Amino acid sequence: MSVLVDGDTRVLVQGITGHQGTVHTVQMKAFGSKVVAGTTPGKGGQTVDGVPVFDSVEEAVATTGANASCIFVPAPFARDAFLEAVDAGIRLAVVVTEHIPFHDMLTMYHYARLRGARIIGPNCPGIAAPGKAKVGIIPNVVFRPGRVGVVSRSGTLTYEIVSGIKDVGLGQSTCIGLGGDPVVGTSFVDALPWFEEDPDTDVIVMVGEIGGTAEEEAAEYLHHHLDKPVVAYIAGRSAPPGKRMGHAGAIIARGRGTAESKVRALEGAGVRVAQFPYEIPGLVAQLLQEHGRR
Amino acid sequence: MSVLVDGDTRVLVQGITGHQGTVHTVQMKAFGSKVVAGTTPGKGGQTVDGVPVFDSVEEAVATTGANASCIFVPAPFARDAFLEAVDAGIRLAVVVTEHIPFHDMLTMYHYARLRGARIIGPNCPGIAAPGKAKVGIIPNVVFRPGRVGVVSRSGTLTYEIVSGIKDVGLGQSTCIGLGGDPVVGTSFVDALPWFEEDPDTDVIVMVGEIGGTAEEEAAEYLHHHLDKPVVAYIAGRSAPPGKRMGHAGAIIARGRGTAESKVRALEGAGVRVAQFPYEIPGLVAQLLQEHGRR
Amino acid sequence: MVKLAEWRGKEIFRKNGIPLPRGRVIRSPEEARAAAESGDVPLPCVVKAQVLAGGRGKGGAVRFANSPAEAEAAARAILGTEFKGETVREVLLEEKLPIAKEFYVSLTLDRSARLPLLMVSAQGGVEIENVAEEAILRLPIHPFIGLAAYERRKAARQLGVAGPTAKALESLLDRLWWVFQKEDAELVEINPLALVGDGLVALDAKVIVEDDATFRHPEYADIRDDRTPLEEVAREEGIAFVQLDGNIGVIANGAGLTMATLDVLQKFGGRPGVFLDLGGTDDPSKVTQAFLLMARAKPASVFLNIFGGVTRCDTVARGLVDAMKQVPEGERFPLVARIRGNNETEGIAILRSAGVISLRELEESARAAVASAGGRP
Amino acid sequence: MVKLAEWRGKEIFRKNGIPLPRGRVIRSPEEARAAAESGDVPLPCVVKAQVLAGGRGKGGAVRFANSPAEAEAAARAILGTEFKGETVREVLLEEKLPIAKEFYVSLTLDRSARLPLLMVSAQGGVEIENVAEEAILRLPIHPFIGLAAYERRKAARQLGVAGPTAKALESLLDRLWWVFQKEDAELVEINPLALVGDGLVALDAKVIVEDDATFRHPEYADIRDDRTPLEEVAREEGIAFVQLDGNIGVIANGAGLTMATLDVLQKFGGRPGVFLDLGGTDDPSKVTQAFLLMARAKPASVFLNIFGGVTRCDTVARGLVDAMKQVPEGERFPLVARIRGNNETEGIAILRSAGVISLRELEESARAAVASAGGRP
Repeated sequence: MSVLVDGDTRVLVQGITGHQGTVHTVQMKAFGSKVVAGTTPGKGGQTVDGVPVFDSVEEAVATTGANASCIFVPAPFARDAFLEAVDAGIRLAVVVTEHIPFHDMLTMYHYARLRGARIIGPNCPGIAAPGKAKVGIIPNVVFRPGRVGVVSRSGTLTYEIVSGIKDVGLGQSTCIGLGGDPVVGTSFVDALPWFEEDPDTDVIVMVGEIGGTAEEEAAEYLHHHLDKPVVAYIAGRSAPPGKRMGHAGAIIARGRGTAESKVRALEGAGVRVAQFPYEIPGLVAQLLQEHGRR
Repeated sequence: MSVLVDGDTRVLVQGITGHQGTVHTVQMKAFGSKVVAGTTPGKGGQTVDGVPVFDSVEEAVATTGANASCIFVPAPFARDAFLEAVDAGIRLAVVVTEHIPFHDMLTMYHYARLRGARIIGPNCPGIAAPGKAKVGIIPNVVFRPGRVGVVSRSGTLTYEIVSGIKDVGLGQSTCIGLGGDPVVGTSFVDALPWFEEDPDTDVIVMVGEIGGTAEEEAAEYLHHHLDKPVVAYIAGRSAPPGKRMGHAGAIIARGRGTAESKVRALEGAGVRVAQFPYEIPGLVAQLLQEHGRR
Repeated sequence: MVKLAEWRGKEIFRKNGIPLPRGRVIRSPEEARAAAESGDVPLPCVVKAQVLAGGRGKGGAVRFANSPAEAEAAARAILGTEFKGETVREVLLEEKLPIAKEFYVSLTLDRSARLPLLMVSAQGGVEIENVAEEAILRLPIHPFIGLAAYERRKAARQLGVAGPTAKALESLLDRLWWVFQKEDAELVEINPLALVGDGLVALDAKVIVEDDATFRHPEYADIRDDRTPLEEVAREEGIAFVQLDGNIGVIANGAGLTMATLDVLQKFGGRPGVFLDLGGTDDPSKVTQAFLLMARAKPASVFLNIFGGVTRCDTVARGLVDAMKQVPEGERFPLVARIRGNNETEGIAILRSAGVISLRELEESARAAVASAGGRP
Repeated sequence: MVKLAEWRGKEIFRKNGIPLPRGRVIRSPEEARAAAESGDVPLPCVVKAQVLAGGRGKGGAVRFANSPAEAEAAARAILGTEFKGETVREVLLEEKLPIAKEFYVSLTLDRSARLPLLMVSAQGGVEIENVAEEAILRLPIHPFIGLAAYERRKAARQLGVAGPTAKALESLLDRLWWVFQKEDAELVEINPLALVGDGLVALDAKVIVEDDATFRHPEYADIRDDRTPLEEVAREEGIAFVQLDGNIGVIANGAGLTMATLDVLQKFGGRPGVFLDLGGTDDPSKVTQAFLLMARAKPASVFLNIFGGVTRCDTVARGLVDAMKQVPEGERFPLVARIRGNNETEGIAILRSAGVISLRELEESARAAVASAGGRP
């Protein structure tokens, strides 16, 4: 077991002939993923590292049975690429593309809901379950199979933390990078239950950031629903207050969204909160011991 | 048990102060329905036959716990009335209003799906379960509690047929009039499973019309899924071929949509098809006997 | 359902940036000559009768002209003639283009899926019913999304066009989708869509807009050229009026009941001549109006079949008896009236005492209606 | 995030039919006089500095004028001055209206619900943060539906307006929703929205459009008045550049890692002065560019913290060593470089041999960076 992906995941890479698409196709295959198809309109018939390229997702799915998509298509075309994937029957899309306008993401998110599809991202590193499959761009080198679940809003900070977990001799069950854009397809409250239900996960590491209220909502959820031990870290305790949305943004949050608010909420829900990322592996080990898992 | 409505149904009448809204509020109450609220923007505070009128559905639901809406609002405003109901938490809407543009209905239908709501109609007579509740406009006089389920695309023809069932000493479990507009919220294939699952229904009467392919789709469904006996009637065997959608409409149907096509499909699915409406009660009685229900 | 004439459809296309041949609609032969002389319509040109019926090409309603004089002559030959029952009041003059290929595109509604449907075929210029299934691409369009770029690319692959032609198609489909939505259309069809050079041109335009959406489109309210005067009166009253080829008039409320009534009448050998469907209503004033309207169609007999929901049958019966008195002596006809619902016994009694045949069952009522029509050849 | 000046926001409002005071943007005192003299801007009028910062009223950046001479004087008094760090380059002259009441309306994004959010309050003219929760109506708007009529009616009830004012509000909100979508806005805010007679007028306009959507809005590409030259260069390279008040330069890739780096630095007493976030990339050429950009900010020391995903660490290290050589002798600074990922051992070796402090752990690296900054006051 793992979360969202497993050995049956058949990966489609949308935008496979671009630089990122090609590089990460190779990396996903090296990780052990079944990358079965790629698409780039107009480049059907080519191959990338042995993976057949199609003009449309419909053909790719019909020919190869792809059931998850990793989207590298540039921002102006990402919305269309996602719609194409969903209409072709894809129910899991990892959107790596950054700089997608949030108005486009609103359409994508609500269309995904309508069609019963799941978006991870955008602007995210994706999902990896060591020994099973990777859909996304998290470096292969940070992983080792194990029983720590990781869910994060960050990119490289996730690599850092996952790598730290490996360095102390532990491993990961599944790691999901949700992305930190204003509108994300999957937030902590969506993803935490998957880890709760995953029999291969003993402890959950949750990596948040200042801004938004996703961590506060996660704390609310954890308070009521979660039994597994959780270690959290919130990046940006020292950062100057963000002003991204101006006054109207501030009023939505009304005092939420700061590091203090998030830490307080998580601690109130019984979560062990690390002050610095390098404290996480130690806390994970400690919780595993407390819960008799090690 | 009954289908969609029961003794817990708390009816909201949207457009209650209009002629139709008022008349049918009285009728629904006489049938035994709990009509708990009405809305007409700007007329909050009035009452209609003792039913309190509110300015908004949100207030009506909050105050009265209404959980089903009967919409009489004129066509230009019907889409908005429906959206208001769904956003206020209503999950069953009977849209009596006729002449709603199908482009508006497309929005309503897909928004209903997105929000998990159910539309009966538009341009429909609604639902009635004798002894329990009525949401709609089917005349009270045609009903008597019993075990015949009726589902129909017609209005007055349904009254005629339901009345005929009563005349031979039988009664109805639930009767649903789906409406015959180009885009309906609920079609035969949606409604038939409800009757199949309803323990109070022994036999199903299905009343179709020429045009569209809803009956053919129903036959397909019945062929594979239904165990209860079904009597069908298709109105319009003698009518001149409809040309509503011109060439493009004809090609969608490609020979389907005629009375012959529908009758053939239904008979192929093991359905007993009446040639004329007055044959229905006899066929129903006969099937009940064959199935040992009477 | 409001079917727009080709030139009206093309006006909408033009406003929305769908490429068309240069042309003008004219209403007199002199105008045709002037349009050709001034170069408004380049020569050679096509001269097309503006009627709603199909088959204009074979029927002589499309002609060609190489000079202003020929244009005038062609217009004169067509204007004022009857084509399949319609009088030609307008003629469209358009430049004749060098056509490399003819395609088909349309947007309509897929009722079962409750989705708009884009249909595209490389076999244009023939009626789409005659095109093989597998030669037509059907793309359901989600109304919350519209026509996505990937769908437009797929349409281009279907037509086998690439490069600037594919771009032209994608832009055209986008505009066509806009027209379909904005105009509350039931159908927008371009057949043929012509490949001219590497561009695309809509040679024909079929636009059918929804009657029910006229509250958003007052501009369509007066486009009713294809109705008889009686049909027009009926429409204004909100009554469906359909002329058939028999002699019995049928009045009923609701489409299903009307059709069932016709079915039963035919079973007993009756030939319906006109039917009026009041819709779901049993409003007595509307029943009365329908009766008087029916009288103007001079039926051999009338079969009225009303199921009352709201109104009591005696009220409807009294209105009907009053209406009968308004029909002039010499124009009266036998009436079989079946009125069911609340207080039906009283209703039947009132009608019978006024000399109307009033029975309870549909079967016996239909028999009586057929018999009374036969009684007056 | 592109914050538009009031006058630009109002230009968008005007194009979309949102009612505004009559007014003109001017760039010289003489223009101000001319606008008042010609009646383009009726008197008395308001003279407002076009700066992005709030609090203009209290800060003397809004003045009043009763004559063309006063308008000129007011413009002269404001133009060219500094307001909270911004130079006033434009002034907006507007008629002064008889205001009966001030309301608040805005559209923004509710991140948690993933829905646009309409906020409406009868308490306008003050900052919305200072309005009590219960005095604000929040309406989530579904993007597939838009602002429904019932929601607009609810907004009117919230403001306590009826009749023509309610109609005016409903129409205004419809247009505001259109602007929000069409302009790819993060925020459209009217505060105050003034009741004048029974109509409504937008006295202010705050429009913030999305950086990410500039591919649809080339018109916003050159509205960058509020950036320092270094910030502008960084933006063109796609690098987030933020100036703080300390002396240590921080370069990292990814927002989370950058923030974590700052957190750790501060723990050990370091004061970050500038930070550059490369985004998720570890592209060596971008790392090098960032390093050279950082050099121009003249930091006391630089802490570079890169987690490599795609590129090997030795490649990044070599690029960095080359870049160091491009910094002029007198402007060099201590560098602590932490590069992790593939081939990190080789990377560390390359850096160390070039005299760079290169450690594996974040904690010890941060300590070293703080120490090296302290070595140069």
